[in-house]
Amino acid sequence: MALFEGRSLHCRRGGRDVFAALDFALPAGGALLLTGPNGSGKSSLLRLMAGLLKPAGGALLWDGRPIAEAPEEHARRLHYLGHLDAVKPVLSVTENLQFWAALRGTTKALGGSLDAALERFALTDLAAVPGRLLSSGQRRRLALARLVAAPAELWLLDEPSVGLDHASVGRLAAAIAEHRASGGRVVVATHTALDLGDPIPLSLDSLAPPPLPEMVW
Amino acid sequence: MALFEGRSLHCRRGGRDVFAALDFALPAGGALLLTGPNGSGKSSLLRLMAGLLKPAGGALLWDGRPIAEAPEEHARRLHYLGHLDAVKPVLSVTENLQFWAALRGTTKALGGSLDAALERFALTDLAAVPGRLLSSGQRRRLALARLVAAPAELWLLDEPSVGLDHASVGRLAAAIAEHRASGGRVVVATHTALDLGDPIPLSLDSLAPPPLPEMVW
Amino acid sequence: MKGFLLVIGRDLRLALRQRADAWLAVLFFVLTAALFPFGIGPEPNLLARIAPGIIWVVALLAVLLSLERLFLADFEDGSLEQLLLSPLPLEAAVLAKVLAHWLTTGLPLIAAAPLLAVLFHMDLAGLGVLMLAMLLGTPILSLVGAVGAALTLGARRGGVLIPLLVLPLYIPALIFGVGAVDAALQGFAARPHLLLLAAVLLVMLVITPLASAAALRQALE
Amino acid sequence: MKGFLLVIGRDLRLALRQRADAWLAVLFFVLTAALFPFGIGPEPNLLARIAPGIIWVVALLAVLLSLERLFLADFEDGSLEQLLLSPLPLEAAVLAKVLAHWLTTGLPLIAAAPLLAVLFHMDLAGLGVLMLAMLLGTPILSLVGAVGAALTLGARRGGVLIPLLVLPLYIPALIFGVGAVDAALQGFAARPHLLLLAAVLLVMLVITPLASAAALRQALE
Amino acid sequence: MHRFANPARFTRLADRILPFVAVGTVLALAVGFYLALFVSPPDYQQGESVRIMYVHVPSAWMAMFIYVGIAVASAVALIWRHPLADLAAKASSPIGAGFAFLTLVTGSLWGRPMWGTWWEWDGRLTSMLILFFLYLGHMALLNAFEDSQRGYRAAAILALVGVVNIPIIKFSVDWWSTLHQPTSVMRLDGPTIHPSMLWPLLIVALGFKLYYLTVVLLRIKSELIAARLRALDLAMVKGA
Ligand code: HEM
Ligand SMILES: Nc1ncnc2c1ncn2[C@@H]1O[C@H](COP(=O)(O)OP(=O)(O)OP(=O)(O)O)[C@@H](O)[C@H]1O
Ligand SMILES: Nc1ncnc2c1ncn2[C@@H]1O[C@H](COP(=O)(O)OP(=O)(O)OP(=O)(O)O)[C@@H](O)[C@H]1O
Ligand SMILES: [Mg+2]
Ligand SMILES: [Mg+2]
Repeated sequence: MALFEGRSLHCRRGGRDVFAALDFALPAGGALLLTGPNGSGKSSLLRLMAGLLKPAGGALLWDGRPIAEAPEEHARRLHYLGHLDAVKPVLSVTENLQFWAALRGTTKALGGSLDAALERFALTDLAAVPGRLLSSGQRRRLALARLVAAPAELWLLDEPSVGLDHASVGRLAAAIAEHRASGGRVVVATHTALDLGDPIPLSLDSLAPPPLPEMVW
Repeated sequence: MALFEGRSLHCRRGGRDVFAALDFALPAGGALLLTGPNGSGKSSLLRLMAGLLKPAGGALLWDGRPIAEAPEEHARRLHYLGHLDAVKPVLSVTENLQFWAALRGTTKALGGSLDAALERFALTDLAAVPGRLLSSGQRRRLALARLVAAPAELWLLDEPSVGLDHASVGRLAAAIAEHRASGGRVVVATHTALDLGDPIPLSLDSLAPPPLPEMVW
Repeated sequence: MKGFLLVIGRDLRLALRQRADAWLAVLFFVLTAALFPFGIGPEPNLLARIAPGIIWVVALLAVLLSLERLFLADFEDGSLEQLLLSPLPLEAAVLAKVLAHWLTTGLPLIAAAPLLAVLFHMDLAGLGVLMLAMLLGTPILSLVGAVGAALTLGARRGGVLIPLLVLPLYIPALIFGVGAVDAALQGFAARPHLLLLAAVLLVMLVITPLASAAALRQALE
Repeated sequence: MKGFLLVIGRDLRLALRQRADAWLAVLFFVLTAALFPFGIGPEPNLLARIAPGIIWVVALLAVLLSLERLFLADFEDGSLEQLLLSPLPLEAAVLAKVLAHWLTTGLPLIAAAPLLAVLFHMDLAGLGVLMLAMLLGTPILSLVGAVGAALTLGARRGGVLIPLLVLPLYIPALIFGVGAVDAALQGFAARPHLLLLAAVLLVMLVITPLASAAALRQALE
Repeated sequence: MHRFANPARFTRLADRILPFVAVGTVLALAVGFYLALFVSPPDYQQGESVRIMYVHVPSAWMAMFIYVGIAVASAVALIWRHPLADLAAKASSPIGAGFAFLTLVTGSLWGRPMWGTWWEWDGRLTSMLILFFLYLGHMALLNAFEDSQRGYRAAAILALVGVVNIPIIKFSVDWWSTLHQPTSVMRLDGPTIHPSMLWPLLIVALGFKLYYLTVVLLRIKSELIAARLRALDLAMVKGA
């Protein structure tokens, strides 16, 4: 079964080292929990995993193959949820979701999977509401709905529970559990309690905080 | 001792009622904790209290006087922390903080109070780092530092602990406690655990969204 | 291909939902052109003399400015990241967005050209060629401008502003475009100019997607 | 007053830190003006004839475009809310921002004017008056533009909307500005034109802070 | 002040007024155009084409009148926050733009026979063109926001800034057009025109005013209904 691993990863941002010599291995059905103080590099690591950032050193491998060799292929197998929600104010909740799902090519199953996704995050009665009217948490939930609307093997979640109320956090945990049960894997960076069952902990804390930047322009 | 109260507040956004007939009273040294599911109107209420939004009905009173009568005066006595951090990417952490503190007219004490504020949220060794290099949590901490850099009687905090690591959440709680001990008051909206000691709970959940509004503009 | 159409459809829908947008470029076009008589004076034959040049320069500005925000909204709300991670190649997405944009701004400009021709007392004999030239020219402007727009995104984090470096790239389109009209007005063949425009267009069709996509990738780092 | 200076200082510092914004206007000014010879042809006397008009129109566009960013950044990153809640009256803050903006864009334009005058073979006898007129005129442009910028905050594609709102209001400044130069070039007195410019400037100094502040308040609702 | 803020009451009032103004519009325009087209004499130098004036001039007047109306409504809306004033302003600007456009079109149609071109950069023509753009700006701003309330406020402020500027603009444009050699149009001036032409002119003008009133009332009503429908949509959305 394929393994998603990082080997001696080295990340530089804004001219300074964020972390170095970082290794991880994530089997199918596994969950990787990123913890660490602010600025320790959780978001950076997730962007590395998504291929949005290029590592300054080391490599990310999928089933032993460097993802750098086939970035499109890697992109197709992952969902990345950053700090931004990618919600269009003038499109309704459904339209917002539909576009991204359709882009993932799951048009045929659409009708069903869309409603299911909305249901999953209690957005059903907001379905017709334009994105601009959503509160911060509602918008976040819409972003989460993308995960289930179109299937993807690897979920990369950056503080997914930000702004969610209690009920919604529960729904998120359930969605993750189900995803993993069906062999999916997930990487989560969070500061708040989020039940992942048996996550593989990865603390970026250990890496000494970088000194003052050499070159601040 | 002055009392900060809201009387039968009515809030309408995007042509629809968010909450109505909401009352609260906040004595000096008190803490008001806003809870409620997504979209229940916590952020809206905080913007009302800051005077950024005008209530569709009801009134906000300070010491019995409607704040609408003297908005500038009210603005001077409060700190509002919304979802946005007001951090300039090209200014260093210190410069960012300094501007807002100076604008509050606390120039003389500045040197001291600035360092103290940075210290308070463990930003001291980031002091020279430009805002664009900050991680989400670091940026949030900088926004929080504004609260202590220049004194203000009323703190309005919208999900202040978003993106903060454990240590920082503790520091925030401590800052709030100290503020209250010196007679300050604070209103906090949050979904996550934040130790406020003995807050006055105000759940917006209970308020069922009223039926079709009569006057629809 | 499906993704390509999806993106076009979405951008068109966004543009139509906010009807104003489609009009703004045209209005800017007409308004800005209308400023020149105030600066230059109302003498009909002088205006007629410089009409083609003014119309082209203003069209060029209208496209450039409306394009500045081509990627901005998607960049700021995170849609661009998602687009980059979607199965659709970023190059295709770029092309789709540019096309959608041209449909909602380039075309209206061409439709408004006759109005300006009248306002500037331009000899209407040249009108046909003017519009034909714009039909070939405005897509060039959109394509070139898209590169600038993509480059600006990265630059927003306090770099130099690039779209101005794009302006010089507009000069060929400008020269051939005006050349075609002047030729027609003086009774020469406009054909060669138009062919040159077409050639430039083809080149840009190749360059733009690559350049823009590259710029967007680094903007998202 | 202290707050007023603080805001100016901050905006100047921001502008200088991200050189882009400071250069944007001048570069646009020069580059755009440089397009016209390509569109209109190189005949010196024709260019000289239209020089004042072109220079003014382009200056007007340059200011207009640089103004789009005047409040946008502060609006998007939450600084504007904080500014509104600060002890400094919002009207004063607006004036401070406009002033800082003019210092970083209006002034450079004036400095660049001689270059264009030469480029267009303009009779340098008029240069002094041109720069004097711009000294009075560009602040008007900044002030009027500020209202437009404030009104369109939070609007969809706000930036593109600004020209439509503002350009018509620019026309008086344009007319008097060009009038002054033309008068000087034809040996008439430029004084009345300049006085009219000054008058318009005063009116705008009153209107802008009120209108902009009102607009900003409702933008933050 | 807010007595008519209640949509129901306003609608009732409007329904009562509408029939009269509507009929009035038809009558005035019918009579006015009859006189204009058949009774009034052709112009000794302009011939039949002078009849365009009977549309041209009144619409020009309307275009100017309506902008002032919008400014007043805007002031009311900003000061007393009277919702109907917002709607009135919103309802007016397309009509004003329409009249300005009509002035431009009839004008240029008139210009064709008069001075052989569709357009002259004459002061009056030009300021009408600018007014037309001011209208467009007002309309664009009204519709530029997701939240209609913001559109109202912004547009109201713009309208007020606009009226302050219009005199300045008109003055500067006249100054400009006389500064350069004045294009010798508009030989016949309003006041000095013959009664047999003046009467139809005034009657058509009245017709236009009534037409404006009719359409504004109708548009406000439909706005109210639309708002109600939007509210119904939103009401189906429970907060969470
Ligand atoms: C696009 C072309 C034109 C436009 C935009 C235009 C605009 C206007 C405007 C704004 C007015 C009202 C001025 C006022 O009442 O203060 C007006 C009135 C008038 N126009 Fe024109 N005009 C145009 C062409 C013409 C032409 C070709 C003629 C005939 C030679 C003409 C003759 C008149 C006359 C006789 C009046 C009434 C005089 C008055 O009310 O003071 N216009 N026009
Ligand atoms: N800018 C806006 N314009 C119009 N309506 C809005 C706007 N922001 C929020 N709303 C509406 O107001 C209601 C309350 O929003 P608000 O942001 O106050 O909720 P909240 O309690 O802060 O939710 P969350 O916990 O998700 O932050 C929401 O249902 C939303 O539909
Ligand atoms: N856009 C950027 N450009 C350059 N450097 C950055 C950028 N974003 C973050 N950094 C730097 O990289 C380091 C790690 O940032 P990152 O956002 O990955 O931390 P994080 O673990 O996500 O922190 P948080 O818990 O606050 O989100 C930070 O110290 C910051 O200085
Ligand atoms: Mg992070
Ligand atoms: Mg909120």
